[in-house]
Amino acid sequence: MSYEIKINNRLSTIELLRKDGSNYQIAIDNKVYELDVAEVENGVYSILLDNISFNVELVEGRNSKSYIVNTLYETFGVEIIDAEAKYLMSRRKDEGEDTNVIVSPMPGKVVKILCNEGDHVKAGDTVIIVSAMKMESEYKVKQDRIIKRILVKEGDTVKGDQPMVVIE
Amino acid sequence: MSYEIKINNRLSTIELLRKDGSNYQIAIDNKVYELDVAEVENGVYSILLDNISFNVELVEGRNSKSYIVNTLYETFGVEIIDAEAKYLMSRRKDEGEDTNVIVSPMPGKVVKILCNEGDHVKAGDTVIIVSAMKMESEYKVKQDRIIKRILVKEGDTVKGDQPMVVIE
Amino acid sequence: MIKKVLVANRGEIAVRVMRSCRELGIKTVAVYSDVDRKSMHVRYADEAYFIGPAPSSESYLRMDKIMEVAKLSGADAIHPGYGFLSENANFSRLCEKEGVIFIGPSPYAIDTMGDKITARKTMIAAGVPVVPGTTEPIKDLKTAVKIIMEIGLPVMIKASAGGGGKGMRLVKREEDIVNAVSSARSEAKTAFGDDAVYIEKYISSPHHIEFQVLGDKHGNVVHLFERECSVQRRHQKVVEETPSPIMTQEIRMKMGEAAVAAAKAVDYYGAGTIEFIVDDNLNYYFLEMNTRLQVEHPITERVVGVDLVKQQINIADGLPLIFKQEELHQHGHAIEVRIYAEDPDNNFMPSPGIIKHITEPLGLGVRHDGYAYEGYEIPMYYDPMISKLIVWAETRQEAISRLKRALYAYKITGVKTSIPYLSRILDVPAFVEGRYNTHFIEENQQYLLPRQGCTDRCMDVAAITAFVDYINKLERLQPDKPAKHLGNNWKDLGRKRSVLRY
Amino acid sequence: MIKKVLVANRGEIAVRVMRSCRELGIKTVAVYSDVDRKSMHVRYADEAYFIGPAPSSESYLRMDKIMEVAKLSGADAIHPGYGFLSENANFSRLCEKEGVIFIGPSPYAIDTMGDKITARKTMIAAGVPVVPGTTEPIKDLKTAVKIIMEIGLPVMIKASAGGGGKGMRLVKREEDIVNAVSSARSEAKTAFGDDAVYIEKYISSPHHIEFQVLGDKHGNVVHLFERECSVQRRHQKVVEETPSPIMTQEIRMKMGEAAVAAAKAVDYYGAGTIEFIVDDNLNYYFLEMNTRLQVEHPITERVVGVDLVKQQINIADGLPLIFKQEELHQHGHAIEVRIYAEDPDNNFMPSPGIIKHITEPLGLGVRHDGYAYEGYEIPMYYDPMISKLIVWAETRQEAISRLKRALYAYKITGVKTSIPYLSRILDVPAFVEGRYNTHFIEENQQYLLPRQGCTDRCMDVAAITAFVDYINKLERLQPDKPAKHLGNNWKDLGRKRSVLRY
Repeated sequence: MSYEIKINNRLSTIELLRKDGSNYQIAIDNKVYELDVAEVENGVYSILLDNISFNVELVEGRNSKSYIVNTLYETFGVEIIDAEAKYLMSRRKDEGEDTNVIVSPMPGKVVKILCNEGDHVKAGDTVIIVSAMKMESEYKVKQDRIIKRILVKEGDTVKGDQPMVVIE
Repeated sequence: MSYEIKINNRLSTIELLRKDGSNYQIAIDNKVYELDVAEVENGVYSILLDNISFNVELVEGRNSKSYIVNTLYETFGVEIIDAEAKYLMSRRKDEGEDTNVIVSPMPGKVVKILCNEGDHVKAGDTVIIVSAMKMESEYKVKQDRIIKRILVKEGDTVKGDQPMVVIE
Repeated sequence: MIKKVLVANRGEIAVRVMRSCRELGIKTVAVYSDVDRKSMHVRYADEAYFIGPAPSSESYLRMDKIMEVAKLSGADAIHPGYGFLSENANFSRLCEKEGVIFIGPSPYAIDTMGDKITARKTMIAAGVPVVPGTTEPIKDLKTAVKIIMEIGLPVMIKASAGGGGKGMRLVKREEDIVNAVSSARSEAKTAFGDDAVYIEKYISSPHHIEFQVLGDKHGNVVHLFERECSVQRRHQKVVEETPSPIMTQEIRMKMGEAAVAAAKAVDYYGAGTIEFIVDDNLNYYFLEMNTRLQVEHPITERVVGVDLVKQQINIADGLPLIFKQEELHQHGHAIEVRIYAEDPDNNFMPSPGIIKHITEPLGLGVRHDGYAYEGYEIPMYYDPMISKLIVWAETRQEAISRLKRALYAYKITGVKTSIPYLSRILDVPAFVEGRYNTHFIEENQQYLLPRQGCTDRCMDVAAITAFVDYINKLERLQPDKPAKHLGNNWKDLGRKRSVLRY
Repeated sequence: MIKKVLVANRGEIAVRVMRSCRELGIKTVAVYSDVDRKSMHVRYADEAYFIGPAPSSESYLRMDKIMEVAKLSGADAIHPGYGFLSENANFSRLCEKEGVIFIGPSPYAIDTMGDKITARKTMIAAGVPVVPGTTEPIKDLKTAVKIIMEIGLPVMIKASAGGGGKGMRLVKREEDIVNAVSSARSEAKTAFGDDAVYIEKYISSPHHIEFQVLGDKHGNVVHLFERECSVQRRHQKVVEETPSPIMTQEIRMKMGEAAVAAAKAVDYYGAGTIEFIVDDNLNYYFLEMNTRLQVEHPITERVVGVDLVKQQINIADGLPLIFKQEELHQHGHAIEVRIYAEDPDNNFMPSPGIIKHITEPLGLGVRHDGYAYEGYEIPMYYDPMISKLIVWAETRQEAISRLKRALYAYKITGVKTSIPYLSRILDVPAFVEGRYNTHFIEENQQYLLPRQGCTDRCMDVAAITAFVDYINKLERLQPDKPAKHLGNNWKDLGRKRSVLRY
């Protein structure tokens, strides 16, 4: 059976045609590849394609279907889209985009919160300041918004991808 | 509850008295230790005992209760003996030691078998030759024996700890 | 003789210091904060003591706690590394008072060099060139013009009361002097209510070149030649090399002598660095002195063949220097790059997190000073440097090739790193040719953009690898079913996964 | 110009060769056997080709297959590494015939030096000293005595037809000559029916010292000084260092000249090594020539500052040598140890298996040339060397300290290694003082026994660590139960474990 696969913004179909030990025949968008794919270390793959040696490293992303993939020079986000993922994506769209969340992109510490719940803030206003590794990052709103909920407090340690402020 | 633990040939009793995060209070043979035990890498432990920093590496042995333990200079076999292990040990004794097996201590290839099933061999006779990493090892019998069964054939690849010849 | 050293630091430098201690047969004591229990310096040391919460103000900067550990552990000396307490005169004084050897300079040297104005005056008195300029505010046009002619063009005129670029004028041509002074003064008047100005020599294409010095407690000082540190991003050094590609033997000797004179002016002992600003004509001016070991000290170690930490310890122990100036030589070429946990393609945002996998580059001419390992979480509280990669080769060109080879083989997953960015720097023509100054990074932005190194085929390989990992993961979870039936049993997978967090 | 190199080897040397190729911008082609699909050289190369089953006779020694890959991949040169085909004149000839550059010497040089008798004759003709001795059997007492007096004592008398020590006599004193010759002859007569004997100079405390040479295709040959390789176990080198602790500058120059003369005698080009046997009085005799790169080449690279593989490639490319003898110098001291997967406490039994965890030693002055990684299975078919650890320091004493420090930090689990044994060697007084010869290991057995480094307390720590791992493992399997109830649910554990092989 074939899957959809998203590589950064490129959407392709992918299908396993044959597997024999570490040899795979795989089709992507009708191109057929014969490869020797070997996991050499945990998350580290050695791939031979037409005798060319590729080294690819994987880190699992948010879930078992999403990966961060390092090639020699670049890093890609790869997402495998099966029936379940498609269902979730369609549901997410139904919810619309009327709420919005300011999320910390990395682990850090909340230095300052410059708003209160219910505040009307203007485009460009800084809402929250987070510090990580000696650097402070200011998070601003891009349009006039209302602060719906504040999920953290000053001094809190936040994880990567943790929602901090919900705006409306 | 307390366990018995075997370190090489030393048999001790060991008991977890208290655990608080990475801090452990553990008694061995009535000596009580307070230690900070942290697994830093897979199978690699950092231990602080009275502020002395120890580095200990573990590899799981034959089963989940047996370990090969590396300290700075030495390697120990450690075996945790619970009720199940005690039962197995007592059963093994009942079977007696009237059969004997020549086992390959490391992975290799059977180069030559110098006996047939049923042969009477003399003390010091070489029974089988195994090669690994450019080196050939001869396995001899220590007393006059009878070859009961030969479990491998010439050219076979053997694993570590694989029985090769049963003698009587 | 020093028998036990407390290293009041963390990260790669703590491990690096401990390595030299071990070679000298000296015991080491680590201190660690809450988040550093699993850090390499705790594992490497002979002893380790907890000193407080993660923020450095509550741990690595707490002189009292560190001194307490020194007493408790019986350490007879403290090495401060770089950063934290390394340039803190009060800490040096505290050590003196408590009878613990501070492996670093005297409080007097730290104080004098730590204050920019005092340092400048001391250097002028010692005959060390400083950037020419006025030390008092100028209040009239005539004096201003006279001083500018003395200093020589180009100059920068700055408002005394100033800031934010107001009342600031760069003057390059003689005919612009009067106009520039007048407009700077009137702008200063308007902005700050004060028309007094300073005048300073303007170095249009500045090079940052520093000299390593070593001084003992018997008045001997030697220099260990220069390090070229002009590749900087926001005043942070990115690449360092020695010898400097613009240096001549004659200027090297002169600058070396100036560096020794600078150190002697403050009775310096220990390892220190004299930073110079150098123009394209190799005029050099004292900028400041770093009264500690530098991050980039390994390139000097490699080219001169001296273990600087061992020298620091021997000096602190009161031993005289074991070499004379004329016995020191440079052999070949060394380059260092700093590997940070940061995202060079996203404004160099720090990228703390867990190192999932690391492959360290090895082989001929490669030194790797790091402290991270697989499974280690780079904490968000400290400098995000993961390691330093130092290469050596007979020639500069070969050293660049070697560094590229090493960066090619250096793989870290789990956090983003500066490795791709550093690789790009090594391909910039100005760097390859050795023609660069501190404007290098801003002037070469177009070369430093992310590369499109991955073709469609390479992207396909990336996608296939993830896909293969995914289907094999499914297969392992469903041992009874052949691979081709996979992908239908999500509920099963979900159920099993909750058990499988092992 | 060479653009693509096929490396006809595996393990650390394949990776080491590829590193230099990468620095030169040369593409690399790996070949691999069945068991080497995941080996580092396959991962490191630009291209990789499968050449057959695990036994080297069916893969790495198959000239036809390797040549086929060279053609298929468009490689214009082949580097043989060491071992395998590196000293095979037929392979060198095949390359010549097929128009592929062999990165190594001519078939003539390999042939001449490969045959001991021809090599000895060639060296005598070239004026290179060889171990003095007779080349024809001696049949009477008078001639024997005359020859012994010419060679000088001590000598070894051996039965022509001999073997197994029969008819063999060591003569140290003049008054024993007649008796020894007579009894050797009569013993030989009894044992073999032939009383003819050979006489050879006896070197009572032999040192194995070798000289690195480089020759180009234009007749230029230089030497890159010596390597001391006397620490041997069963004729396998264990520790190598340069400079040799017993060498003088005068003898070094003479031996270097002899090494160059030896190479020139066979029109040598490429990298090669002249092995000498040297006695305590620094008399030296040609032993043999290795017509390839040596395992221990990195210590020369470090001390002389030359990348030998790059030189090999440039020489193969027809380029003249880029340095003259007088431009080459030794700086500091380098030592190499070989890390094997073997059990030094159990008769050095090979210990193939899976590397569970590896911590590589790093930092100042340390080079680590390996190819293993976590999860890699060291195959049983090839040499069990895991890596080479090379250190450099200004002095020999510091180099020993540094090597001890590096070995301290070098951790490998999953297979047994020679690391503890190597650490012990570094503590042997004769080694520390640099007074050793090829009898070193047998003479110092008492120093090389396993250490009782672990006290009762340390054993307790080992036991506790295993115990903690065990109880935490139990806890993870029983998430709903607190730790203190552990240990009662063996059936549950068993059931879950079968699922948990993930």
